[in-house]
Amino acid sequence: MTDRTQNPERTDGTADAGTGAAPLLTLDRMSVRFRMRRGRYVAAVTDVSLALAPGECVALVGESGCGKSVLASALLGLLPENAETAGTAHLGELELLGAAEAELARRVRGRRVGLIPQSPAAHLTPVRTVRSQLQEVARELTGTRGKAALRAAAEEAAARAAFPADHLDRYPHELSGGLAQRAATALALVGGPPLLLADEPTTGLDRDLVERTVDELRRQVDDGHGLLMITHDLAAAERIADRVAVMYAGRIVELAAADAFFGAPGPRHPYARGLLDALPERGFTPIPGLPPELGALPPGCAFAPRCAHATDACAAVPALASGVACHHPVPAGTAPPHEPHRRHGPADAGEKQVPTQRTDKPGPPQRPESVDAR
Amino acid sequence: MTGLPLAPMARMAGRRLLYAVPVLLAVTFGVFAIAAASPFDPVKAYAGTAGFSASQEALDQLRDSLGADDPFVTRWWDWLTGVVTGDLGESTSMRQPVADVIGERIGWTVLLCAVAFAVAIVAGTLLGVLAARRRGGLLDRAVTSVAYALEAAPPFWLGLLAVWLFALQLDALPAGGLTDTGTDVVSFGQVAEHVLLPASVLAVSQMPWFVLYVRQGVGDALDEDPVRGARSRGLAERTVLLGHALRSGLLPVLTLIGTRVPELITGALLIETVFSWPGIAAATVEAATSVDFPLLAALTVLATAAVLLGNLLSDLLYGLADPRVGFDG
Amino acid sequence: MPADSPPPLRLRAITAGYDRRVPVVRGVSLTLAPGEATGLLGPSGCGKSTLARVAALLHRPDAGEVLLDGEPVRGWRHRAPREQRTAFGVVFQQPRLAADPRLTLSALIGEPLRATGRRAEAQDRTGELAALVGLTPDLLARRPHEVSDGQLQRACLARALALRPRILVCDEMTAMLDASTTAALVAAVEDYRRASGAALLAVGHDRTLLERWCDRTVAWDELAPEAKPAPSG
Amino acid sequence: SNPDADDDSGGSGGDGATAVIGVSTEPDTLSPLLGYGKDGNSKLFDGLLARTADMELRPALARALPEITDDGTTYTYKLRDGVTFSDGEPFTAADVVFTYETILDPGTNNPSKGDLEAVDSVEAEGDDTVVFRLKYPYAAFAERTVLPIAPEHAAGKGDVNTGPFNTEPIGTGPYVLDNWRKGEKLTFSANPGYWGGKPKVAKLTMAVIADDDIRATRLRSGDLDGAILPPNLAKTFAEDDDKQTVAATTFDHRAVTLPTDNPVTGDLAIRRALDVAVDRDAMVDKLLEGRGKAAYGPVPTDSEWFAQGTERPYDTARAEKILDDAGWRAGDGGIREKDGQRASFTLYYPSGDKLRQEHALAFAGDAKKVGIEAKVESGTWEVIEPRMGEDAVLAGGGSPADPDFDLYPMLNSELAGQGFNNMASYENPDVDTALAEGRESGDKAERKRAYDKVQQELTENPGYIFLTHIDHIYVVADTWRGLTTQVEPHEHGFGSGPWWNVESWQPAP
Amino acid sequence: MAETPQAAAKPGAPDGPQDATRWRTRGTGRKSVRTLRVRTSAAVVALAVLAVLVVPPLVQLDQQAVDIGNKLAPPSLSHLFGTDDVGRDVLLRCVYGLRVSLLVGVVAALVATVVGTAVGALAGALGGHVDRAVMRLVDVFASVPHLLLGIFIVALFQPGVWPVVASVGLTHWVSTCRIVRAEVLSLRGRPFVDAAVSGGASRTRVAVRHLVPGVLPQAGLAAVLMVPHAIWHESALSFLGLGLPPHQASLGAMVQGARGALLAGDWWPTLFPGLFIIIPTLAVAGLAGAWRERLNPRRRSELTL
Ligand SMILES: Nc1ncnc2c1ncn2[C@@H]1O[C@H](COP(=O)(O)OP(=O)(O)OP(=O)(O)O)[C@@H](O)[C@H]1O
Ligand SMILES: Nc1ncnc2c1ncn2[C@@H]1O[C@H](COP(=O)(O)OP(=O)(O)OP(=O)(O)O)[C@@H](O)[C@H]1O
Ligand SMILES: [Mg+2]
Ligand SMILES: [Mg+2]
Repeated sequence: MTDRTQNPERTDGTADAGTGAAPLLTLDRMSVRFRMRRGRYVAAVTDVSLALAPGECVALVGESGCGKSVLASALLGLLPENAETAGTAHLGELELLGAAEAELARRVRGRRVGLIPQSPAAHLTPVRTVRSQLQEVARELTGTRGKAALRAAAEEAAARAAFPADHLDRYPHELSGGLAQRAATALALVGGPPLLLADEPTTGLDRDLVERTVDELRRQVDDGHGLLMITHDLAAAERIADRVAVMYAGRIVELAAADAFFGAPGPRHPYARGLLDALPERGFTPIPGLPPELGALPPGCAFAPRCAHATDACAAVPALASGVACHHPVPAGTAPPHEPHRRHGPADAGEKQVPTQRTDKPGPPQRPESVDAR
Repeated sequence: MTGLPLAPMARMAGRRLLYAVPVLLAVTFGVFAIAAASPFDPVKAYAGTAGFSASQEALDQLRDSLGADDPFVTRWWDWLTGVVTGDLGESTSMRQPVADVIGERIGWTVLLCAVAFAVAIVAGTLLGVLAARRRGGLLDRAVTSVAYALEAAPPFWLGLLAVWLFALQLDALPAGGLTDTGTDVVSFGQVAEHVLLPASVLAVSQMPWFVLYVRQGVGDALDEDPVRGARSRGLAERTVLLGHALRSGLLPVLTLIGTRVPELITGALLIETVFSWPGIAAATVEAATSVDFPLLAALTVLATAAVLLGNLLSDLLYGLADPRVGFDG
Repeated sequence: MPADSPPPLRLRAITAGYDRRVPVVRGVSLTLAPGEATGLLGPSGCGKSTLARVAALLHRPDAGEVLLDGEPVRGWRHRAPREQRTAFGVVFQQPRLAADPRLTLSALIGEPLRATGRRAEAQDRTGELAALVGLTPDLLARRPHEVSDGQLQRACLARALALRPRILVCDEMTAMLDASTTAALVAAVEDYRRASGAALLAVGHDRTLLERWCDRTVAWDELAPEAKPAPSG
Repeated sequence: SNPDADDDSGGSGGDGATAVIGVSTEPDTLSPLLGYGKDGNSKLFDGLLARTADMELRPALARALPEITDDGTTYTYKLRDGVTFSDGEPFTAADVVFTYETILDPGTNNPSKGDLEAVDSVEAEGDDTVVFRLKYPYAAFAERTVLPIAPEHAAGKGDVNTGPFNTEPIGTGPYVLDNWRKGEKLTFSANPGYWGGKPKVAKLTMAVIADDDIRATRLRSGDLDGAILPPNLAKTFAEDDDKQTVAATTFDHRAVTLPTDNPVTGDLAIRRALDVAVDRDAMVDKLLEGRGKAAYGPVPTDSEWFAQGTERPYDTARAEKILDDAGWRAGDGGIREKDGQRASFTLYYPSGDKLRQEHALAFAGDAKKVGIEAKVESGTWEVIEPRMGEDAVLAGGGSPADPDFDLYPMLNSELAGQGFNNMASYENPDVDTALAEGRESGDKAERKRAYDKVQQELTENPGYIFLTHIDHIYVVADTWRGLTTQVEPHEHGFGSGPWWNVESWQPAP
Repeated sequence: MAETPQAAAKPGAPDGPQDATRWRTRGTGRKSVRTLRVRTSAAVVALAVLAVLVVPPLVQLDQQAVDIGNKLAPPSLSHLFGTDDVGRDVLLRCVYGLRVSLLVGVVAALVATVVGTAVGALAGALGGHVDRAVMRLVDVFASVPHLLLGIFIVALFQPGVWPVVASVGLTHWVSTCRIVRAEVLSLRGRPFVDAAVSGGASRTRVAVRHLVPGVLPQAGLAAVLMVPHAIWHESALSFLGLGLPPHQASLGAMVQGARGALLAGDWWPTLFPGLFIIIPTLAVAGLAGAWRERLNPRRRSELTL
């Protein structure tokens, strides 16, 4: 595992964004691990390199527990005390991972980097109404003063996130899951940060709301903000993202343009393909095997134990080369798994997602034979 | 828009008012009972030192005239019926009507306790937040150690120390009384100057609980997701501490407002003695040991009322502070 | 399963909410047939979770009736007999809030067994359930804040299955999960249902998923003709 | 009751000196009818008689000492003319009669009415003569008439037990009450119309400070002009140039009761051994910082009533010999035994009284040295009282006015076990006879002989081990000249201390 | 939260992803200090317990031995802590006093905490009418001024350890009770309680397994505070003349009894018993603090003893 002699390939940078502007956020071999009892470590994020340009949206997808949220937290310095980081994450000139708490608190969070946390209900202060929390953020971040102005600011932010105004005076525990999600989105949008980290911003929302939220976020991106959207909702990702980063066991295993990823030629990493195949509108079959234990990763490719294509070569960690980190990537040009997908844009905003036609009603998904990883 | 949930608050207050009646009955009855069961003898207490040399005949006469031989239930009932008709009875130990005894002194006790309590709550909360901000830091360790040490220090002892330091060494504050010993004029300035030391000592003696509970509550809240959420939004550290961590960790502190009232009264009782403060609390011990039933009952009612009010206040406040609790009590 | 057996769960004209004056759920009726999987779709904030809580005997409705195996339910929460409560396996919408932060995942999963006095089984069954939902052993010793939301949701599913419920109520169980994990958990649920014949009420927003998963998918407005439009439109 | 109601004190700053005195307790009442000032020096009131610094009786409201007739059963007082109460009303014989009759009235809750037990009737003869008739001859009766006189017109109104006169007194005395803020202080100002002349100290404040240490601190901070202090705190002012220490000799004794019914303390050998085994001088030295005297009986060694030659020197060898001779042999743990009886008893002291605690511990320490164990316990009087019959108590008392006041209730076998009288249940027929003689005889020499006999008997059969007589110590600012004290009793309220005659203080030049 | 990050707290562990990676942590590495403190606390507590259990029976010295000739002797070789105002050895009395004070403090704190937590959890968990009735009963207890009850109890019996313990324990559970109840009220509406109810947990089980653990830190804090508080309460009773008899030296009474000596400049009879109260209190507080941190699920993983 020490064979990483070659310079890590500078991943494709900002080319895809088409703007040519300097990247907003540049991650270079960023890693996060958690110190556990008895000197053990959990490697939640490993050697992630990624650049995000203004006006670009990268969707970060991956199996649950692969380290997406940890990555976002690390960028804001919100990791628990037992976390350790390595590598760098530059936000313009500022290196985020090593930045002082005061710096992050005063100048970065909310102002330059916004976060829509996962589990929004848990991240709201339970003893204060949504309105008071929105007004507070407005006061602190935008300097809005005066009762009326604050009310207006709060209501405007709520409206942007489709949070119903008549629910503003509720306490977090009186909100439904979707309402809490919208409240969290509203809170993150108040400061208008150039970079937005959205961790599952669409959970708990119905289709209409997902689209409204996604469109609102896309509007932000089109205004020149950068968006790192962590999501399981591939339809939403497809609708908004310029590029897709696929994460597996803490590493980025594929980084591709969204059209290519969702349309032709489709994903090239076996895990990414498996992920798409698991969609209910597609095969609805889970990737076999258990998710890896981040505390005891196998040497080499972490996906190998679950991979049908695995060979001896997989005993070495594959580098991310031309957008995919795999010793046996699906060659570009192989037939896409399914019909082409649409890109985002106003034109198709109203168009409803057509689920995969099912000729006959399939039984419930069968549990695949698990590949014993151990 | 919605303002305070006045209706449920009013309902709760009303309910408490109703419950206050049986509580008061129970407490006064209980106090009459234990006072009667106690070995204190009202006659000996009345006689004071004169009792040591008093003749048996004189004592018997006194016993008779004080009604000391009546069973306590009778005395309680007499007292109760008297109170209903607006007669608080006459204090044997003070040789005065109870209403006069209390009327003369209650104001000063309320003043002392109110100032001390306000100081204790505000200062305690601030110190607690500061300590919680950096748990395990120097300030935290200093504040918590002092808080624990203070909790072990009886108020009268702190009082002596304070008098020694502020009145004697620094000559900054008067050492006791309501006004300067040379004057009887009760002016605002005089009282303000004189209340400072006793109130501070009382406040300091009450502070450890507030400090440590705020520290605990805020410290725990700081580790939790809501604070993480607040931080991620870019709120200033102060806002995070006061607006989120403190708000979440406030519940036990509000509870303390109610539960510390008895301790406050106990503290006042000692502080008033030490600082020659002309309040009512100091009379409690005398009323108790001389089994001065009418006065004792009146003082108990006052203490009970203070406790019930404190509890009501804290219940109302925590219904407001934590909507999950509500106004159900 | 005999066709004439009474429906395991039947909600009749349920009106429920948090303030009697403005109920959230109005006059909703829903029946789960034996062994049937019912998907419930509805706009966000319309009252699905509330209804799910009513169905699982966790929230007392203001009006209406809940019939369990044809028998009207008389008490809710602790007033309901334990057999009635444990007939349900509930996966809550927000795993972070639904998990006691003090319990390790394995304690969390085994808790229902311990609570019902089956301490002896707890150890083995926890391992079994963890494997079923795809939780690796290293996660079992951790506490909720040390795992990802998806991992926690898996544990919550395992907990819901611990007592082998006759009726599963899954409130947006898969909202937190990636496609593959979703498929895996749905497969786990279906495995269980096949083996036990349990009925399922799956609440969700994803029509595709629910249609693929459930025997029947109903939309919220079909349940309650007079229901007002959802607050969030 | 409004605390700032009367404020005529503002002007007094200019025309006279003020004195602020720290006292440890405040009176329950200021009404003489309920016992206030019954031993004189009440400031607000005068009695028919008063005492001089030497405890001699002198006339006050009476023009002269009483005329005693009918074998000592009739006392006739002629009253002073032109005396008015502070409200301007004249003082008459009716007020005297009112005062004494009210006190003796069964409805009046005056616990010390027993002091006047001998009185049969009080009558006014005209406006200026009062005649007391006694039930029996009582040599010490005149001493009782230092009792303050209350005005009938003011004190007669309202309930005598709880009426306003208790807190708003009117008297003929050198001072009038300005304000009494309970728990804080009492302020007095000089009575301009005082028959004895307006006092120089125009304003007198008694600050109520219960705690000795706080009192000392406030005295040091200049807040007080004078205060009573325990010896160890008074010592800290010894080097202070602007403070003078005034020690009052007293009749205030500390003694250990030896209950007759207890097999150990009732044993004559134990009693006599203990009597010589205690190191009284060390106690005076160490516990009282030298401010006191060794006590061999209730009468202090420097009193004219003291029976010379009854001092018992500290002599452990003698104590051991007495015990050995009586058959108390060393046993377990150094404690003696006799016929299976361990020489061990319990000694109570009233909890909270530090000085008595120290005496008790010192006593126990001394007793242990000769093989007698005194287990020291504390308790409230309520705890102690029922046990006084079997357990020893560290008692205190003493009244200087007349030896009868102390000796009779303490030693008379008739009073054994009655309340706090004769706590040790002392029984000695010779003593009983001598006490009666002393009480009834009008002849001083005869009385002296009788009381000598009593004191002699106490050396033979000590029912109490007297330990010390305690000086009362007052520390006063040096701004006053010619401070004196009276010989003080056990109880020292307002009337004791150098301010017993504050009305005649002179400021320092 | 750390203000400044620390670079490379540890070299990459063998099983870390990169041996050569430089890891930084935002923690401040205060753990070692904390560990040291916990160990010191444990040592002090152990020492105190040892002193209390072993010294008195072993030494067989008479702590009452009065020697007024040698009163207020400053610390010396024969009396390490000096002597008090009747010449008793301060060190010896401190050790005996620790025994009594710890007994009073710990037992009273235990009583108050156990009763308070049980009643508070019961009222909070059941809610409704039970809660109201119980809480009004609690009000009755809270309303009798503590010291008053103490005076009556002590007067009713002879002054001694048990009346004092009773007078502290019987009144002070009220605050614990209310704190616990409030917290339970707030906890019992949380979704995880729903989950437990649905999992078949009985009321008791919910209370014991889910609610009480949540309030233990608060209750534990009250317990720790109760120890010194009980000690002062006892000394307040002796201030009013109702404390323990002299053969039961108690630290609180020693401190309070030596005020006069302190004013006269003799510091040792005050200082040493004062330290004997404060140091064990701080040690117990240190241990309890560590225990509370262990209860905090988020800190637990960091703390090792
Ligand atoms: N504890 C509560 N107190 C008051 N109102 C509540 C409470 N819980 C939920 N509500 C309100 O009830 C309505 C329905 O909530 P519910 O959680 O049932 O919606 P839902 O259909 O599950 O929505 P979602 O899809 O967003 O989860 C919402 O308007 C919500 O704000
Ligand atoms: N405090 C912690 N201590 C130890 N391990 C942790 C901690 N927090 C997270 N982890 C582990 O780190 C990994 C990444 O967690 P993360 O929350 O980033 O997952 P995720 O990709 O966001 O998953 P999901 O989609 O379920 O939210 C998980 O395996 C989790 O178990
Ligand atoms: Mg996540
Ligand atoms: Mg919901």
